[in-house]
Amino acid sequence: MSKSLNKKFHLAENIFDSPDQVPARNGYGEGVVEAGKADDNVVVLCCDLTESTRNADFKEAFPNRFIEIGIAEQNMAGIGAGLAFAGKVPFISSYATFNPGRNWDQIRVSICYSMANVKIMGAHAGISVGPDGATHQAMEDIAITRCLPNLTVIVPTDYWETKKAAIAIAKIDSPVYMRFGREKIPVITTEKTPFQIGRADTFRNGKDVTVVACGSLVYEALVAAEKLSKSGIDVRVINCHTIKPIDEKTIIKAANETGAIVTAEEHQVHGGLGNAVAEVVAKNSPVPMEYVAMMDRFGESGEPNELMQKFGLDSKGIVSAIEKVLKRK
Amino acid sequence: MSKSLNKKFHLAENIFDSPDQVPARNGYGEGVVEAGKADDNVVVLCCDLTESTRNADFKEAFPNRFIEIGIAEQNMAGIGAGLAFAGKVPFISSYATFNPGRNWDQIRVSICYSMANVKIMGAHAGISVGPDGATHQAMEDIAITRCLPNLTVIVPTDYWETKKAAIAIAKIDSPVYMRFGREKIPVITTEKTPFQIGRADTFRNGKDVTVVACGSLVYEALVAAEKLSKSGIDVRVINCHTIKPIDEKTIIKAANETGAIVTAEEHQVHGGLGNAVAEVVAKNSPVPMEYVAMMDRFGESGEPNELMQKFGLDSKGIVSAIEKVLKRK
Amino acid sequence: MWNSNTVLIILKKDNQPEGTIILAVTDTQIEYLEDMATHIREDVIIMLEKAGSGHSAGSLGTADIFSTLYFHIMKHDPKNPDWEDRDKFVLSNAHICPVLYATLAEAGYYPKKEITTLRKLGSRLQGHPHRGALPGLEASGGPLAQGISIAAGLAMSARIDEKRNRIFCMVGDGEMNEGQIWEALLFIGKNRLHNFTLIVDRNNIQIDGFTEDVMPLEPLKDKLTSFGFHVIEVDGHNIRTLIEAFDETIFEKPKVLLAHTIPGKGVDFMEFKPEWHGKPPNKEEAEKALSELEQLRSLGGKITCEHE
Amino acid sequence: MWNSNTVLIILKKDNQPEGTIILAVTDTQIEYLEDMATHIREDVIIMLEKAGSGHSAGSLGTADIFSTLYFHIMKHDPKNPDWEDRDKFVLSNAHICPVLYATLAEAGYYPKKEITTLRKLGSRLQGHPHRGALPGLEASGGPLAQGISIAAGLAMSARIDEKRNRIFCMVGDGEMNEGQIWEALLFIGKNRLHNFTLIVDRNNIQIDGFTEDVMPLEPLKDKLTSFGFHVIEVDGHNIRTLIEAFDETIFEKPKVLLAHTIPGKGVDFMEFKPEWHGKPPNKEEAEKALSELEQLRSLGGKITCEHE
Ligand SMILES: Cc1ncc(C[n+]2csc(CCOP(=O)(O)OP(=O)(O)O)c2C)c(N)n1
Ligand SMILES: Cc1ncc(C[n+]2csc(CCOP(=O)(O)OP(=O)(O)O)c2C)c(N)n1
Ligand SMILES: [Mg+2]
Ligand SMILES: [Mg+2]
Repeated sequence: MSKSLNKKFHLAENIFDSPDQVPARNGYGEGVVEAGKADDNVVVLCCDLTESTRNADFKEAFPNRFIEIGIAEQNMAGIGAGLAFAGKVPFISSYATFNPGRNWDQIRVSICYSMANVKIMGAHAGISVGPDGATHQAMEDIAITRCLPNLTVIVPTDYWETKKAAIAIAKIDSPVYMRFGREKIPVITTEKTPFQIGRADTFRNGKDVTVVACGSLVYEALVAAEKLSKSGIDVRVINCHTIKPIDEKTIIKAANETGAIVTAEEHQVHGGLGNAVAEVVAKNSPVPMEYVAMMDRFGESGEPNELMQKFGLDSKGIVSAIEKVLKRK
Repeated sequence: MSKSLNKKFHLAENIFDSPDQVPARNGYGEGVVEAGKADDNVVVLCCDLTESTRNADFKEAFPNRFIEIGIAEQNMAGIGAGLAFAGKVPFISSYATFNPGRNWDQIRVSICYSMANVKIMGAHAGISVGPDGATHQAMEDIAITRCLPNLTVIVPTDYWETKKAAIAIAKIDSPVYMRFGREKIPVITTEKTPFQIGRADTFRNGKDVTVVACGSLVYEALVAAEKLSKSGIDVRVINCHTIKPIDEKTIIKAANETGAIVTAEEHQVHGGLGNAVAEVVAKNSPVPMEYVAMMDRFGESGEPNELMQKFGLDSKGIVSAIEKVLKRK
Repeated sequence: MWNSNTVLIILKKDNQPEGTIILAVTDTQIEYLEDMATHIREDVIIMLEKAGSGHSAGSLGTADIFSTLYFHIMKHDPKNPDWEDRDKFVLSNAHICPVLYATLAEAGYYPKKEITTLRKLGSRLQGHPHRGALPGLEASGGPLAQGISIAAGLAMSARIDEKRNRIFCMVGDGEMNEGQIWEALLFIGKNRLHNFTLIVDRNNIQIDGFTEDVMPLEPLKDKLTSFGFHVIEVDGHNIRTLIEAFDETIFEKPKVLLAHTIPGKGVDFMEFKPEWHGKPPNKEEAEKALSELEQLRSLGGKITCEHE
Repeated sequence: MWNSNTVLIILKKDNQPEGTIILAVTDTQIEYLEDMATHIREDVIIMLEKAGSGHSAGSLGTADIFSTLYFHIMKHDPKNPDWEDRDKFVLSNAHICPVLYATLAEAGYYPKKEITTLRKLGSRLQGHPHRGALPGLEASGGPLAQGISIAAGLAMSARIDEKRNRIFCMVGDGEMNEGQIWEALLFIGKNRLHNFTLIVDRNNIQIDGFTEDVMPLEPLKDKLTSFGFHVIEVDGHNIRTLIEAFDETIFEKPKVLLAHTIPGKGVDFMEFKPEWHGKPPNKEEAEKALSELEQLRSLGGKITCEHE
């Protein structure tokens, strides 16, 4: 294991050899059951996608607290709000393209404006959903939730973090959006890795350049950093799992100390993590930036890894962004 | 009239004395009639808001090309797409909170992904809609449209520009989102002012700092610039009516030449013009920035001017942002 | 006169009970409620004139329903608005909130003098209801059709917790153009939420004109029936039949009052006119309206309202 | 046998014509269409097995309808897919696009060998239809209920331009949970778009199970009637009655074929099973399915398909 990895995060030992591969959605599925055990008020709503959103275990464990909505995402958001007003802690769940995409206005008014304690779960997020094609690849969900007042936006990085996040968000009394992917991805954190909403975690120390990443791209960033360390480039990697409220302090510090930033996300370049970081940086400590993201186009069918590669959403894409930004430093 | 105003834009003579006050939506209403005269394929769809979205004249002029949808924004977007596929040029129209807020998923797939030649008109945009309160104040519409591939996003600055934009967008064969406000605002351009989709217009020359503004905030920026010129601060003002595709060249030039940028918009700080400009600047020519925008909270009831003032969306707010950014230069 | 224990049981063909109607209301009560409705209308006129914008027609047209609900049907406590076992009302056609605000003021949820702050900077009476801003508001609203889903969530929560409170929700007829309404109806029908009562403000207008011109809803009763509701057609201005309809207990189904109302009811020059959907009266018009309402009250009203 | 000019006129009580049924189809034609449906099913199995993901049940269940539409009912020209006066078909339940792709291939819109590229990088056969990617696709799809509005727009455009082409649209029954469906039905009903024919794939399943468990739709015929449609209940696997239903001309209303289908139809081990909604067959299952289908074809099929 690389010496630059920040010890306090107890990352997986096998991270650069053969990390375990588990879908982040499994973490959600297990986490929401834990949350349900801890709090009787936790209820789950789902729009005819119980299995693939990983709500089947919750349904099995708490049949009376599982509500089948059918294919009606707008109604789900409103019912969620009503349940929250009556003291429940509803997790409303569908694919990220439809939830928050099909019910955005309901999330805005019934949930965010009203401070309804609803947890919005966007499954199958990102292009890695693969063969289903562009319509099912949520690449704008961060943009359309980040702009909503009162809403916390979380993009956990792997199985463990998704599980911990599901448990943590059940404990706060405010609306949350969380997105996670369908495919197996490397498990880079461990049971011991601390997780705190709103804090960006510096997984890897470095002084030449910073990569601020979220979701599955954190792993790719670590791999990119490892590669570049061989050429003597010292890359800091920040896991920015909470997109909103964003951890300004950690980002400003990184800008000041490393003087260049690359962002990496499985999302459109406009409106996502890259914009969130550019907003903070330009306002506090302007440094050159590069973005690893979807460059304002729709996705397409293909295998997840083929697509991540095609659109440069991998360690290779991050390496070239780093090289580019270093030239501008 | 100030000497710094860029002559080639033929701005109104009375701009700093007593500019005419006309709602931007009137420009849309007149423009869409012109577009309808020029092209038989132009049709207008409306969701039970014919008068307030200023579609009454079109309905009167072309009763067979006006389609009443009732209160069903999702259906409107889809019908618009179908009409476009059959060769029509549909303008779909409602309040900006609902269109694109209530039909975002339909706009994404039926329109943008399919390259349907639909013009999405968001009326009553911004906090200046006033007494109706937060639910009716569209402050996130730029964020949720800017992230969509294939979509052009336009925020005209006044009556004349809205009129010209309505005519211009009817002539291009791709989806467009355009937002405009309800209230009377100063008419700062004239019939002669050139308008070109995708080009940011430098209305005022200046070398110390640049304000990139859109919509009604362009006027406020000009007023702010005029005020500051008395203290010897030379402010460039850019009317960035096309938020997407953004005029990178003009913005980079301003960053290079003035070394500091303030953005100003009637929109949330997250995801709007400020983010669009920060994205370009950080990637090309990092300079200190400040944002005049809604600071991640919902609006409230009040008179338009009271609200603009309360939330700092006026020349005073712009002046203090300029002073702040200059200190960081 | 029926006393409060008189119950009419409706039998199905197989002699099993299908529902009950409680016939408990006295003439004096009816008069009180009628008078209260006039008070609410007066408040609405005053608020709207002062605000200078807002929705007249629907607010006036539904005042009798609001009076009936808040002063006879609903279990609630204005001094303890968060009482756990209260009945809950959600206004899905939230643009007519002036009538809700007026009702809450008359019921004592907040000082009546605040009604003149409607739509003004800093007011708790936002242009459209903001949950949390004012006691008694169960939901925010504005974008049509959101309230019915929220109400369904409240009803579902009561079902899960085996509570006995009732959930009431009003929707506008124009509002029924929205798909979300039908999603919610399917859900409520599926779950047979008989703690749920929907009220349709069937006033036949929406902004662009008459509903049957803008987006026809007829045969509306058939539509609602086919979505699993027990439909009661009712005169939205007849308080006695409103009470009977609200009190009728249906064991197997959610219930909807298809309430036929006159938009602008009580103010002659506003009645039946779509153009008053979203317009406030000016000073002169308000005075005219108030004098009409006073006449109405002095004719029928032997009771002075204690909240005045 | 009826010849192609035989017309049955349906009269209303007042003896005014309400609609017509053209009875024009020969046994040979029916057999051809049945055989074509089997070809389509075979293609579907091949595509899905190769793709390794995708939706089996609905694709197989609607093959007879697709055969009837594309090889008998619709006026269209695979060699000139943009022909202005063509009839248009929109698949709103777009996840069953394998059946549409198979049909377009059989009809000659694109080379049949491409069917094995389904869902693969660079393919024109995207996981959900992408308008413009492949000739013959009138709309993109994926998010349920969007297609019906698009189809309504196509029908409205034809109405404005006084064209005589017909617009067909298929929706799934689970898809009818979506509010957008009901918005579109209201619109189509209002405008009496009798150039519009809706087909409901009433296969009683959606992803989480049987529709009447997940989100009940019954009485569905009443719902559709109350939204202004002429409803024809039809066996979705009986090509003769399908043709009669499509050919029945209704003068005053849009029309809906409430098509009762068997999900997975044609492949014994898939029939009626919700779990096949979104699963492809593996190699072994595909072989089994293909041999079942071959048997089916050799039993009924005297015709060899020229497109093979
Ligand atoms: C989603 C949405 N679309 C449009 C509007 C604008 N709007 C407010 S009220 C209204 C008409 C509502 O008609 P109805 O429900 O019959 O109310 P009434 O006019 O009878 O009071 C419209 C279109 C809105 N508030 N929400
Ligand atoms: C808006 C939306 N929500 C959810 C989905 C996911 N989804 C795809 S198909 C399907 C079930 C559709 O049921 P039905 O229309 O009956 O199709 P069938 O299973 O019979 O093929 C669901 C929930 C979707 N595609 N779009
Ligand atoms: Mg009405
Ligand atoms: Mg089905």
